[in-house]
Amino acid sequence: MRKIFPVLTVVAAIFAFWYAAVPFMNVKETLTGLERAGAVVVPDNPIERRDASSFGLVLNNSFAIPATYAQERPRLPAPHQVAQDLWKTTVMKKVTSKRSLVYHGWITLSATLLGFAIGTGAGIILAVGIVHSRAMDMSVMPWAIASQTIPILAIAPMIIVVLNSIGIQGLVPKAIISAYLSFFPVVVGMVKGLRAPDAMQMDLLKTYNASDNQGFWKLRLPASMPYLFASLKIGVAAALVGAIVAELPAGGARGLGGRMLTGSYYGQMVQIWSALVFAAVLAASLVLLIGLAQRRALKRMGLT
Amino acid sequence: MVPNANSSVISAKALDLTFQTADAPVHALKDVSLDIAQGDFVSFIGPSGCGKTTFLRCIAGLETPTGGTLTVNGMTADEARRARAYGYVFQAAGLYPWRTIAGNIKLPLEIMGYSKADQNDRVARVLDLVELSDFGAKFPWQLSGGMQQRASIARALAFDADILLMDEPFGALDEIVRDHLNEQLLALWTRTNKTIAFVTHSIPEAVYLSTKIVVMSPRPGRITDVIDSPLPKERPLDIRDTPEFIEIAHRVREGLRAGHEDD
Amino acid sequence: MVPNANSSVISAKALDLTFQTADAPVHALKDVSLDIAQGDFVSFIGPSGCGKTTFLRCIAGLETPTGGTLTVNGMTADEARRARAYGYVFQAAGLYPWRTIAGNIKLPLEIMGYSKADQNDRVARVLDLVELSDFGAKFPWQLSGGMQQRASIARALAFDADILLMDEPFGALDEIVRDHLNEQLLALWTRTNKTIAFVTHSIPEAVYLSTKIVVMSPRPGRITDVIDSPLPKERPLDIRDTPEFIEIAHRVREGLRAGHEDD
Amino acid sequence: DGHANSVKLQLQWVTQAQFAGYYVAKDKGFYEEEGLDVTVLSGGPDIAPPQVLAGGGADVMLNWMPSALAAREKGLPVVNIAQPFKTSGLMLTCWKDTGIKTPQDFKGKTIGVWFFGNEYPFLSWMSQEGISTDGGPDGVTVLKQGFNVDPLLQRQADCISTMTYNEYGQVLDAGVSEDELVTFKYEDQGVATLEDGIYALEDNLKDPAFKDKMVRFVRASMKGWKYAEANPDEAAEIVLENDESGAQTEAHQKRMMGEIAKLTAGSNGALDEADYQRTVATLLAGGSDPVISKEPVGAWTSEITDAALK
Amino acid sequence: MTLVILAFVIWVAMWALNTRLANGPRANSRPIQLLVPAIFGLTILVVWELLVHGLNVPLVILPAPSHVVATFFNEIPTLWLDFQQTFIKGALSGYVIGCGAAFATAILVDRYDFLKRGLLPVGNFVAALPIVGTAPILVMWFGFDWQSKAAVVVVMVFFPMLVNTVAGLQETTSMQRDLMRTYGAGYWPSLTKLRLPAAMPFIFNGLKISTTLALIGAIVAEFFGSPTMGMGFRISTSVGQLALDMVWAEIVVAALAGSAFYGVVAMTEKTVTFWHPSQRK
Ligand SMILES: Nc1ncnc2c1ncn2[C@@H]1O[C@H](COP(=O)(O)OP(=O)(O)OP(=O)(O)O)[C@@H](O)[C@H]1O
Ligand SMILES: Nc1ncnc2c1ncn2[C@@H]1O[C@H](COP(=O)(O)OP(=O)(O)OP(=O)(O)O)[C@@H](O)[C@H]1O
Ligand SMILES: Cc1ncc(C[n+]2csc(CCO)c2C)c(N)n1
Ligand SMILES: [Mg+2]
Ligand SMILES: [Mg+2]
Repeated sequence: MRKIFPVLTVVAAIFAFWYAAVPFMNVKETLTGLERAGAVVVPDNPIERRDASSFGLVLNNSFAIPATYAQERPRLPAPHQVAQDLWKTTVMKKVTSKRSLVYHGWITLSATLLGFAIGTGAGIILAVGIVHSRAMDMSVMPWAIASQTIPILAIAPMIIVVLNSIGIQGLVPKAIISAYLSFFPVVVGMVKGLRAPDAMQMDLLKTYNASDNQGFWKLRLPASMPYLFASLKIGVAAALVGAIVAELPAGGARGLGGRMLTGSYYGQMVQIWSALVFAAVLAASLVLLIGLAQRRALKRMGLT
Repeated sequence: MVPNANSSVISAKALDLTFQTADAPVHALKDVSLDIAQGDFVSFIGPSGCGKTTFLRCIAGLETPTGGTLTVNGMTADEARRARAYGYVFQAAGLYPWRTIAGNIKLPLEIMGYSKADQNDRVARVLDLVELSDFGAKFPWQLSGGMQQRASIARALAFDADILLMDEPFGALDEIVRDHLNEQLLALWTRTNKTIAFVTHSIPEAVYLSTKIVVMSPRPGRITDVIDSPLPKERPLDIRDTPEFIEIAHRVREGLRAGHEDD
Repeated sequence: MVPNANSSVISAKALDLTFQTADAPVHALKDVSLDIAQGDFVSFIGPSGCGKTTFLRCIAGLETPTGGTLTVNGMTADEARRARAYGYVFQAAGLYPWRTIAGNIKLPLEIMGYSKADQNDRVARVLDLVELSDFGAKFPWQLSGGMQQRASIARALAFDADILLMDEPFGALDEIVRDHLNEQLLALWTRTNKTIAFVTHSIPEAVYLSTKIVVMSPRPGRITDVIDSPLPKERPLDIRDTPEFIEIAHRVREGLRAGHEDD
Repeated sequence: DGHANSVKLQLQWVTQAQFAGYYVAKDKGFYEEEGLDVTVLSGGPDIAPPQVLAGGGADVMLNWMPSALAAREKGLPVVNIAQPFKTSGLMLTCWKDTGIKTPQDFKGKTIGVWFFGNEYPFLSWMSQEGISTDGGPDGVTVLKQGFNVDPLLQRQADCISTMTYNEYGQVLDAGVSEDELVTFKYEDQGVATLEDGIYALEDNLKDPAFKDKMVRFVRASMKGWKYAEANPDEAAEIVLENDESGAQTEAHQKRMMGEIAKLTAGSNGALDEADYQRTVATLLAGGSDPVISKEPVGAWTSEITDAALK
Repeated sequence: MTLVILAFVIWVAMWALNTRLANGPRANSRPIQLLVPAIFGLTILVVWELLVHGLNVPLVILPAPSHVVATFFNEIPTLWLDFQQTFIKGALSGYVIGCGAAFATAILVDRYDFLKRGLLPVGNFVAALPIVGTAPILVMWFGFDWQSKAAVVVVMVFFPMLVNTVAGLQETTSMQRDLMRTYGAGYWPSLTKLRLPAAMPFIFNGLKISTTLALIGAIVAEFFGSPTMGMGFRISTSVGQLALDMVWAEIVVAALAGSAFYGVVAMTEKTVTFWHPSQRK
């Protein structure tokens, strides 16, 4: 309760603000629609209204406020409109239906999970290489950082095409783009983690004349676990973003990214909003799940 | 101090060590010669930065001297390290937090390839030795600082090394706990007849424990005094209020102050 | 130990403090009564966790007792804190790394609104007092631990507080440096006639410095002995090898051990 | 072997009735009758079909001729092998109340344009009208239009690009009546360029087996188109079944099919050379930075349609 | 084929060279630390060049680096225009507004524990919103010009900056806070003299993370509507025109600008947090 109450308050405040903002955001289109239907609105000219302030428009046409909450193409959908759409596209549709968000969510999720697995694996391997080889550390690390300044959306289509041309299609290209985003936090975290043992812990092994291999399995790897989990949380959220980005050029407009795209293509703002909310919930659940795994694993390791 | 190859377990001759650092080289050890015989309990005392740790690390083969010779069990220090000739106890317990106390003590045994059964035997034996038998399944953070330090000593005792190198093992503990551990360490030393090299900051601790007290002084790190203790092997804590004890302590303090005044 | 409102700078009566923690409440102070007179140098000694720090924090108004009364300079502890009645020195120097030594000493002066000129005067004066005049422009990490600790004492002296509260200020330093700082602290105390409450783990330190030694014992934290020192105000370091000194030290040790055996 | 009979077709947009002919041909078994195994790959705003073709991800693509000719100049020799769309559906849709009546009234207005190679007909039109496209009171301010009609509805732009069969309908669906709008069809302005042609790589066309495959593909596709023209509602249903996004609605696709049928009506699949010449002329005239700098050679062939229509 | 083999040989040779340099006696000197990554980067370019020619990769899929470099120098005026539009107007203004707002919010959040416990979990949720969904909405709200790009950047950098600053403001040890209490110091002296300076390393961490986010955000937002200039505009339209050399030239600009931006912030960090152990040697 102590934890949930402030969150609920903030959420309530956000909703209140959101509801309050809806009339101002939607008033212009609403008035145009009402005017078409025969209502008298001030001013009665859409161009004047375009240049007028939303605030004045709402004040002068307060009768239109209810209608701002029921627009079909709102600039800002009201929370209940998003909730209704979410309800309609998750609970009311069969999960196998192409109109079900769960169906699209699963498509995105499968690419995310595969990409996350690839990214994490690659990240760990790279980190091990960096920690064990000075040459790799010095050559690769600066470029790994630079690689993150490249806008992924710009090269995603190229990646898809290049993979396509060597016969890789479907889930894998999306997963690779998703992996591209998730590997970086894992590399950074794991390099830090594998280097976490202090000089004394390393010296202890030296007094036992332990091999590098033993040092890795008995010291570096366990010591890196807290870092690994922390970066997995960042990585999984990044993997989801990657999968969604990859869905734009992947064709077929499937998945949550596809929903956002077609929503934007057909001006279905509500559809974008519900896909957004669904994606955020998905991300939060994935992070939560990793958090749970973290708690269990670290507890079993005696680290808490 | 005539070197005697037969009885000397550790023998340093004209040892020199200079660290190359970014700005100026640091002369950490200068012309250090010392012989430690089988069964000795040698304490190193001196102000911070005088090279106590560095000397211990040279013996352990963790640091390579830039001059002089050093033999441990008749080998070079590095060979001795590879032969696992010693157990090393650090200032902080340095137990791995993801292993239980028993698991921590097993660590060197796993690395050295002892059989599973042997590992368990040994863990049980050394846990008993440091009076932690009931705590094998606990994680380090569930124990007090003193208990952790005892576990780390057990870890160094678990395999068959005749030499015990201890770098301020009780530095982080409070005086009462420290007294208690000192008593136990003495008992253990009497029972096992190991050779112990022990670094400390505390004059009473050095005097109470040692058969030989090595006073060092800094810039460059060197030995300024070696005091052979006339105290008997059996030492109750009360011995610290005896005139002999106070006399030796006084001599150590004088030695320290002399070294310090060089600054 | 009859309370005397006129000469008592700090006066605690039947002080009680229980921490509410997640599992069980911790009874940190139980029925603690003590009077400290103007110009006293009082040391608190006792095993870890006996409530030394807690008691000092109560005096400083950083902790609120759950029972009993406490007056500082005739006010409540919290009023005294707001009136800036004392300077507090922590175990670690705790200098802000982004300020120079002079800047660190200026910190309380800035907060208390001293004029710029006054600030500089005072900084110069206390730097001189702790023999750090040449280091005002250095950053903390450029100084040794002992110098940092001296700077933190200077910081507590910079403004006009008659009381100095010190919580193991030399705990992290090596024995030689510590001896030196003890000497300086005594000199400072003689010169300024401040009232000092001083927490320590070290028996020699307590005996060497104090006019009054308060022995505490844990679970629950309480005072088990209060020893008034017969040593003269002038104390060379050598005084520690005198029989009087050893006698008091012995009494403190006995007091400590007695408290410890309750476990 | 199977490879000789498999065709991958890359569309230039998401699944919609704009591509009904191909979905119908597949669904009705017209491809199968020709012994072909056709995969239809849907596109989207981030997919450049020529790139897919170059990468070998598809055998044929649909494309607007400006973009195809640009690819040709960039060294990717694509060839138009059939032109199922006779007429262009591209137009500008403007609010009437902005006072725009003729293209000259664009001056000082803000206009949304699709880029991605489709801006050239617009630029060429504006240069013919003598209107600068760098903003200012005497020029137009050009926006790179996203994928929807909101800029018009929300009056961020005075005019936007629409297709007769899609975006224009979306504007009307938003409650706007046709009286409130003014439209300029590129076709009417004489700057129309050919849309939705079928293109293959020149090198592949040297292979007789591939050529034969294309002949069969075009023949079956045209059969699909003609079927779709005749049965628009059924065609729309077929498109809906093939939509993987689940975003399309029946009403919208049926109307789209109706409009598409008007554009394909005049074509039997063969490219009309006059239309081609007009497209090239428009593009060569295009502003300061023309999409193609010289008359293309070999950019189209009638061989395939000739054989298919025999 | 020979080119491919040559590429392979060069790769192996570079790796051998770098291994020697990295394990050599002067490995910690500044020149070597710059040389090793430079050799690595150069090798990648050479291998890329050789493979593109050796495998006859079509220009419209992957241009050779030499080609990109040529385009880069030929198109400097255009690139400069795009850079101003996207980086100066979009990314930088959004960065300043976003980080500034996050900073102010962090101070507030830090003051009121209730806000902290309420806002941070919600913030983490909002931070997970993918840009692909938010960009079209913000373009619709704020128009086609740089304002909407700045808005996207604000949304992207706000929460990382907020979380870092809040964490930083809590970074003080209880001893440091107690010291302020012994001086009877109020909220503002504690904030300006203790908590803000102590938070600086964290604040800079947030600022550094935000640099790359800002650039990526501004570029990607242009995919969803823009005036006829800007790096994202150029990238998306050039893909349509198969001008891949131009696309890569813009990517080079993005990488250079991003690295430089990061570098400037990192350098500022060095001077501001000179006192932090990670900055000393
Ligand atoms: N790896 C190193 N590189 C450079 N200088 C070093 C290194 N290790 C130690 N030193 C320096 O060598 C000198 C001796 O250090 P050492 O740690 O042996 O002192 P010590 O007597 O153990 O001190 P303490 O009581 O503080 O532990 C010091 O001046 C120290 O700064
Ligand atoms: N804020 C707190 N909350 C709960 N328990 C506390 C708190 N502060 C101290 N304690 C407990 O109160 C008891 C007394 O603590 P205190 O720090 O005063 O001991 P101390 O004598 O200063 O010990 P040390 O010598 O280790 O510094 C201990 O058991 C400690 O765990
Ligand atoms: C980014 C982008 N913009 C425009 C087109 C041109 N185009 C071809 S089909 C079609 C759909 C019409 O409803 C449109 C707009 C494209 N291919 N990609
Ligand atoms: Mg040391
Ligand atoms: Mg304490």
